[in-house]
Amino acid sequence: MSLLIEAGYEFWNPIIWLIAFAVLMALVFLFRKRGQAKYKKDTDQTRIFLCGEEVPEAEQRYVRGGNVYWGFFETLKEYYNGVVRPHTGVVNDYVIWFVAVTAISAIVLFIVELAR
Amino acid sequence: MSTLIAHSSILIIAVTLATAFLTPLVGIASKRARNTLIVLALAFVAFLVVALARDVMLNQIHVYTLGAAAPDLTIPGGAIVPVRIILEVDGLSAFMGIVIAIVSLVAVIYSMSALKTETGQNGFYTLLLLMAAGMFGMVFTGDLFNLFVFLEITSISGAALIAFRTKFADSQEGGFKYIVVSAVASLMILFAIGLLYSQYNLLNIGALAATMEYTMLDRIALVILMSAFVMKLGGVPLHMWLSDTYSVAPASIPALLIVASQASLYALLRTSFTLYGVTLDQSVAGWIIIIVGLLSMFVGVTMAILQTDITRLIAYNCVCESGFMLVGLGVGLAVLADPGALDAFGTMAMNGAVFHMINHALFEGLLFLVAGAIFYRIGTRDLNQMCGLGHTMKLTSVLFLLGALASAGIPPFNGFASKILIYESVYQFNPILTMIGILVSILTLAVFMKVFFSAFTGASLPRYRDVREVPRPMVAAMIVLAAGIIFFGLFPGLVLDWIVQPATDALVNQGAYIDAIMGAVP
Amino acid sequence: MSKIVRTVANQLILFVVIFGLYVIIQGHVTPGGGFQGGAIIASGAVLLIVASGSQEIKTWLRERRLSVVESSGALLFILLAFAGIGTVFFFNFLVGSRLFGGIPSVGPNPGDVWTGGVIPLMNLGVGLKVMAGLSAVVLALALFSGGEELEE
Amino acid sequence: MIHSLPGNFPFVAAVVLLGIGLYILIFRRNLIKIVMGIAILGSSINLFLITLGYRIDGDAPIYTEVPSELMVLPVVQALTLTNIVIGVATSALILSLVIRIYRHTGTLDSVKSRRMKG
Repeated sequence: MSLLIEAGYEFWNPIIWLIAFAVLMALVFLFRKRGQAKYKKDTDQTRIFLCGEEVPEAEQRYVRGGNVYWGFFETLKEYYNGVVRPHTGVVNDYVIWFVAVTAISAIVLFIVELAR
Repeated sequence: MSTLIAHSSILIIAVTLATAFLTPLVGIASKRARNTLIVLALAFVAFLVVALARDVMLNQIHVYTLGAAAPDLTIPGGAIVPVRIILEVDGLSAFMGIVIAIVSLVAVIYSMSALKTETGQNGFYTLLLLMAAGMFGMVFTGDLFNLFVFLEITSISGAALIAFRTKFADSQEGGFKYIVVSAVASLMILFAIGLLYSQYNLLNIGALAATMEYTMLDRIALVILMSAFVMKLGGVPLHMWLSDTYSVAPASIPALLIVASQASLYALLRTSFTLYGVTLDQSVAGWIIIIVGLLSMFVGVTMAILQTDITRLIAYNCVCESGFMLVGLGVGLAVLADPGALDAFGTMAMNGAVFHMINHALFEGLLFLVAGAIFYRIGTRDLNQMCGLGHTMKLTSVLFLLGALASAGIPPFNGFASKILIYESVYQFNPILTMIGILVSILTLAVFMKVFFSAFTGASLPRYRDVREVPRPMVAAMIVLAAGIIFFGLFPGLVLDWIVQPATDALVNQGAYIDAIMGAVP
Repeated sequence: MSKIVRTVANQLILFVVIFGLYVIIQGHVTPGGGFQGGAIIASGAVLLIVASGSQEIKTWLRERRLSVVESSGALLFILLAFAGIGTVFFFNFLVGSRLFGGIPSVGPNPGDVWTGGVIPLMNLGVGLKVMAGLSAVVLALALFSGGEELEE
Repeated sequence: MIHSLPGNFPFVAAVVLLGIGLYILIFRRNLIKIVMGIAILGSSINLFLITLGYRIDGDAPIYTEVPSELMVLPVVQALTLTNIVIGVATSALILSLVIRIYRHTGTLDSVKSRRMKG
């Protein structure tokens, strides 16, 4: 059976997965069908409800990409300070990193071989 | 047909080159004729690549000696070492050839309509074809010096393509950074080649591997070659040029640049597995590659999540995905000398990594094409200014989601198929690697949800009311890649058996590569 | 530049081109070859640009014409390589035939130009490409520094 | 191979040039100087390769003027020539990009002219 991948501990067969997915989708569809099917277009039923407040214009209503995951960056502020600093964007620094990595890997290679 | 296959490895390179030089001549006469010529030539090349790959995987390693009396006459009478320029195509080369053929064809079709209004298109297509020829040459050559030459062809034409839109300051800067980094890396590679030549008076990879003694100079050459190729493929901490260049290149070029990075990864593998192979201290070299891979995964994904420029974000994600490949291949290299471990998990880790190479080219290529489509319609790459594009660009948003899910390793797309192979095999080597890998995959999903949320969902803004779906050729190019993603995800076993397993076998089997060149001569 | 410089440059360019062609054609028997000869001819273009100024040169040394010459040179090279594909790509199919003077002996020999088969022709292709390419580069840099863009 | 110290001078010179090239690339922020650094790096490697090809009492493989049938195999010379050609192409491309960067940003400093970081 060439459709299947033997991956050490178990196998992965996308066809079985697809069948399971289809069954789940069928269940979801069943649940959805039990909901209210009819609504009136262009009435208050389709308007956005925001605790009775005035809904702002579309321009003001969206979350900008830069604000997504604000809390994540706030928590990991120290990590990000450390990791963004080397990304200077100056071409000289790229060459420094190249020389440094070459030197470090040479040293590691020679030290390990001497230690053996 | 058999004659065609016998000559196919050089025809692939030569047809691409000849088309590159025909392009300006035909382009002066008629644009339509030029476009037809390019597409036909690349389709012919793709056909040749598939035929060659089939032949290599069914029969044996394909050797082609330029200018000799017969294609397989690598060592002419009176000589004891291989002379002339020799192309050598084994499973891994053929695999890379398939990746390059698919992506360059898709990129050309996409560019035909994405760059319709730009000036200097003759030059653009010449450079694009030169870059494709350079990459084909890099993966097909059996000679270290030719590898250097083709690497330079790839990087010079790549830099010119990145800086193609001369009206933007940042694309000039990106091109400058790319060419400086490439020039330094390739000059150091030439230095290392000189070190090897000084000891063995050989340039052929197979012949060098047969006589390799692993002296002190060889070790220095190894370190220089490895770090230079890691620089070219964009592994942390040498990845910083990558986000600057991928993000500013025109529409379809990042997809090609990804493949150029993969060709550098191929060169790294050729060096460490074939050129040094059994003489190398595998566990140290393997661990160096694993550590670079881990850093790439982690730093790549955490930097990606911070970006607000959509192409820059995908570029950092590329760093992260190449980390997966490096980890898988590093594990394979680390256990190369241990047949038991190699059978138990080493081959599978390399299978996963090699499989991830083609998957990476497909889904990152698709993501870059989608980002190019967004730029084509709204003229900005800034996520802060995007909102609600899904209302008008429905197909594009679906395609983006497909690429994003594949990249995050969500079943049943192709990213999952290769990532599970890497996870399961690497777990037996060191469980911590797998844990980091899964964490990184989760973060990757978060990265793309950020893009999907801010670009495609949300209220439809008045200023983007008139945005339409991109022209048909662009959609067609994206759909080809998407179809590849779904096909590779649903039938991973087929792909593994047909093209991935031969590539891994070629990596492990150093003797076959040497024998194809040296023949019976010791 | 003064009239003297321009006149001398105009006379000198002929010798530069002849010397360049000599280096190209003799490339396979003496040191030299397509790139070197092409670079010599391109240095003639530098001479003209310095003598007459990039504005004047621009009127006849057009980027499009150079691009055509460049592509033709590269195509000549590749087509000659393709012509040998009956045996192997890049096979020197002309050498050894009677028209081309037979196969030269190994070791010291008179070094007749026509015994090279396709190699002098390939050198010519490379020479054309390098000449046009380097002239285009020099011209482009000269125009750039004057604050102009290239024509499309 | 040459083992005496004076015979090794070309190698020393090549390494010194390599060091100078890398020093310029690391510490000089002027873009034109970066181009020069790359050119010097290329020259050092050319020198290294040419020195590798030197054989004592070797004859240059010019068939018309060689005294005997023993000639030096000119592989490294060919490599050097190729590297020079590539170096010309690279320098031309970088210089044109530098001109464009200067036009867009009005500076040749690699720190001041950078637009992208992070």
